[in-house]
Amino acid sequence: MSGWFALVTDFCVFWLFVAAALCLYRIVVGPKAADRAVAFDTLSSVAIGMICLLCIRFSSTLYFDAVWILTLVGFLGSSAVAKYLAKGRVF
Amino acid sequence: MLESSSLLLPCVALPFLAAVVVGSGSGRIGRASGWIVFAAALASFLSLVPAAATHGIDRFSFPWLPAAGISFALRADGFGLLLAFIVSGIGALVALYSTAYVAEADPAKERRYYAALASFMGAMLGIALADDLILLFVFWEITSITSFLLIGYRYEDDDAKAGALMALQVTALGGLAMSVGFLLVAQVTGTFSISAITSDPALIAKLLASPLCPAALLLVLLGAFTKSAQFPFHFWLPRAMVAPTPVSAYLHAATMVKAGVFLLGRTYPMFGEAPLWAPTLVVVGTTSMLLGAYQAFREIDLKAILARTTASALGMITLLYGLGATTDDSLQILNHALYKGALFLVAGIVEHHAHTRRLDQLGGLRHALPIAFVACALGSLSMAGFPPLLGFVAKDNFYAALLHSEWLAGTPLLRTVVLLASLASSALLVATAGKLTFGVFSGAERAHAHGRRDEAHADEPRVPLWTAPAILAGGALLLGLASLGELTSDLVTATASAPEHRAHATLLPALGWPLFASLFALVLGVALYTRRDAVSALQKRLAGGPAASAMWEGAMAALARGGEAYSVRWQNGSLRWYLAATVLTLPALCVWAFSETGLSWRQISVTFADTPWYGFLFCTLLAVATIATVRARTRLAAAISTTTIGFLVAMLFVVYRSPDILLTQLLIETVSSIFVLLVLVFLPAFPARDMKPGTQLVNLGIAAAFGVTITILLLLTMTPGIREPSNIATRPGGLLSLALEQGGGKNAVNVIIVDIRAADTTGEITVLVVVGLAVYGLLRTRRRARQQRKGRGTRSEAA
Amino acid sequence: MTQHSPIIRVIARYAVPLSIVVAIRIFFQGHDEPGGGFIAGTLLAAAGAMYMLAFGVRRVSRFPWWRVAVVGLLVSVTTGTVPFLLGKPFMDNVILHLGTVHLPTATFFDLGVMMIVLGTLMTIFLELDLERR
Amino acid sequence: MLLELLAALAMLAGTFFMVVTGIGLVRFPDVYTRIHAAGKAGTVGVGLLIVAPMVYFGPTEPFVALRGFLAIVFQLLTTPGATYLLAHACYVTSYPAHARTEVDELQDWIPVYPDEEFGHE
Repeated sequence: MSGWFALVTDFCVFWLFVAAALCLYRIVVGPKAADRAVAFDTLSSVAIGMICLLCIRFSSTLYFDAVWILTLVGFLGSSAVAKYLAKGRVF
Repeated sequence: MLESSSLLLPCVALPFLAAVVVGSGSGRIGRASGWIVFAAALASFLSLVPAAATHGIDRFSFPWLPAAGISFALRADGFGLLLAFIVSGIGALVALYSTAYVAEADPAKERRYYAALASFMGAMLGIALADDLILLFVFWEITSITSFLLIGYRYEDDDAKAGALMALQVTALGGLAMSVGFLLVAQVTGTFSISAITSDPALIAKLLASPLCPAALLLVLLGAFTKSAQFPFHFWLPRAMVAPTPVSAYLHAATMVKAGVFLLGRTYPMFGEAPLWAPTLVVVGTTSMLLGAYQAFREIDLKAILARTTASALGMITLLYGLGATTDDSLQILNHALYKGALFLVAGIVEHHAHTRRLDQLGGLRHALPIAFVACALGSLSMAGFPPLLGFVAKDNFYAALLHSEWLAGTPLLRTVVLLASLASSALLVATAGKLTFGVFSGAERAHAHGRRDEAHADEPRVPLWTAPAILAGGALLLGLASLGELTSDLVTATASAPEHRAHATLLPALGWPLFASLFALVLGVALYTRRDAVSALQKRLAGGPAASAMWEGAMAALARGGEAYSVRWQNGSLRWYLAATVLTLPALCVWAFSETGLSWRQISVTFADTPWYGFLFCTLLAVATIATVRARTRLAAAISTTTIGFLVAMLFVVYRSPDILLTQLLIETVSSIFVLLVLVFLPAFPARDMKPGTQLVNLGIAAAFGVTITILLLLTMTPGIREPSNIATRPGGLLSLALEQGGGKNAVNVIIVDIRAADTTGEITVLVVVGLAVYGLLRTRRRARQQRKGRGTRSEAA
Repeated sequence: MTQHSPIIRVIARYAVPLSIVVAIRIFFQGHDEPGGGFIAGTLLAAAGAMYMLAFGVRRVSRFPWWRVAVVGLLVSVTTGTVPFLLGKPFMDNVILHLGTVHLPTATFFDLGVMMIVLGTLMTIFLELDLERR
Repeated sequence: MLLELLAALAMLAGTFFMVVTGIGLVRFPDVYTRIHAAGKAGTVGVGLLIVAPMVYFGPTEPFVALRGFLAIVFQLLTTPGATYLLAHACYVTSYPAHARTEVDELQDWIPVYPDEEFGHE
């Protein structure tokens, strides 16, 4: 874990925060629910990225399972909202 | 374990066994249930004989709750045997009487009657022989319950229900108070066993000296007074007369009401010398004696008269206990049991025969019911206290005790009042006895109610009906005559509760003031009887004042109204109110806890050295997301931003290195967002216009209070000094190593959940299952109800 | 009921079995790495939700899910009381060495937890959905 | 050393895409364009960011590579699906496209639901 690599990781983590903040802006403002759903989906992708970087930063693979679950979760969340918007019911 | 192979246990257990047999029996037992109970009562009666024969005290004890020092102890001393004999003897007679009296179309109802009667008998035997305070209390409560069942036997009509309920409320209240009294006594003396306390003067001294003594005494007395229908609680007894007559005879004359007085006898050795004992008992006894006699004379209904006279006679016995006359208290109890039982059963025959109990509609039945007439005459004479009956001897002893008691001598004013009250009530009793006997049996045979003359003669009272009263009345006469010799005195001394010297119960008492007093009472009574119309006219004019039972019902109604008002005010169904209440309790509790334990937020000292910078960033994002949720205009927006909060919190778990919870949080967040979407249709739309500024401020306040409290709590847990050593997991005996050795797993979190603290998890998962079943059950029943309504709706439209 | 869009049905056909495999993987790695009954149960419930999202509720709603929860409770409680009956302290853990694998009995307790979580969540999903109809 | 270089490259590229998506989300006028931007992050951004730990932990913990690969495949499987569903939902509930859109090829293909009841909540 050489010095410059840690620096790069931190730099990337910071910029992921910026991306997350932008997504959050869309969630807060988003005129319609659909926008918020999209932002929510991107937020889950940003979260996956964040976890990967933090795995590297803490050099432990314990959190790697969360990546898998976040994918499933992100998909479920947005498709449920999409179906609700389209058909008014979820199942 | 069983100390002696005495017959005490079977004696108490037999009636309960009979109750079970009769209660659970199928149709074919039907008519025989009465005879089974009779046999059980007789068996108990006979099983007591060996215990009485052995002069030594017969004991039986079995460790029931060794941890609490409570044992199932029975002890047959003289006094206990007396009540036990009365209970089983009169029980047998009443069972016999009931076989003819209680003829029900539906055998199941009859079986329930006999089951309740048998279990009552068992409980009364338990009270008589119990040697353990808690055991006595248990049997006491059983009698209250079975009396409720028996009074409310004809539950179709409302008076029975009301009367039964009132009896239960009053006696249960007394029972409760008494149990607390017993606990206090046991607290001071350290033992529950009655014989141990009464036989050890040191314990008694300790009890009397302790500050708890007055409280314990009053509580126990409360139990006794409610059970024996003494002055403040006398109103339930007349109301309980709606019960079938054998029940009235058995419960409310011979046994149950005696339990209260019996308790006085049992607790006299303990509380006898207590300063409060004498005055309370004398005052209560005298008032209930006089009040009972006065109201008895005014009554018209046969059983009401008898109920009032019972209260009066019990008042007399309570007065005697107040004066400490425990050498011949058994004489009074025995005498009252005999004559009152006989009179009640006669009243039953009269009612059975003439279908009415009102004196003004009765008369001239001496030809129709000759034997009943004889029994009633003997009983009334014994009540009035005419020689040669036992009543005369009892009255004479009563006046002797009254005049010779040192305690009364100390207060001349009270002594005269008590004397006058006794004379008045004795006279009234004599007059009532006269009214009772002559009113019913002598005089012209008036047209009975409903004019069914022919049918009245048809049902000559069957044999079991008149045998019971005859035996009882005969007993009163025989014991009276026996007192010429020494038999009665021996019997009385043997069964008295604490005989100092040999009681002398003789039909020919020494000439002296007691004799003159009782003779004077007789003369006054006869005079009163001859002028009874004038007296009752006077009584009518004096009538007034609220009936005690009305006051009691008023109190109960007020209690119910109060409860309802409370629940309407606090459970008013507004979700906001419930939420606010729950949320506000935490800050309130914390404030109280902080003030108690001296903790305060100033002790928080948390360094931010070891928190990585991205922790802060996540927190800022979290704050923004929370504000988004609050400001959301539509339900879906709020739902999505809540899920976002969940995600950001999950990210914090990564920063603070806890993978297990991270996975759980993510999954739970998704599942709950799906739940929200499922029910979004039902949630009320967000209020189009904003809430009034006032409510917004209130909400803000509540939320702020909650938030601040949680922050302080968290920061306190973070300060090093307060929480446990930081290496709780990693130190040698810590959780990590523990998980590895015993749990066989490196992931301590999971091992803890599943193995080390598996008992807690079992609790939690049970809650989870219950939640699942609740949702399943509730929604399904609601849907079925709605479908039925819809089904009915469409049909009605179609129709 | 084919009005579910084909796209989601295709995705679900691959995603649901994959999720189930991962859930089982997480269940068994529970003792050493992060995982365990609770997480596996919720993951299975999520997979179930995805299935219902894609293929509708008809086939799933016939299965009595609340019984799964009750059986799960039975499994957990029996795992707890069996050592108790054998005289060992309540909920004691016995490590069975089946060949190379060492299987602590607590795993059955974990299995119970998983079944309970799965059963409860699915019951709530189905009931809430039926409620809307 | 090489691994760290590769991982760093992957991280930087992944983050670049994420930030681009973020900006896209904020600045694009209507939902359809935003969905287009979101598509990028969900697939390429995440893919690259997952590659980083796979590469970094590659030799020491092979299992990470397998799970990483599985995650990428699943991500590529699901994210386009999710974004499609959202777009479809918006279109059928006639979510207004931005004024400047000229061509609407789907007009005659996908029926637009008439009722407005649970549309743009």
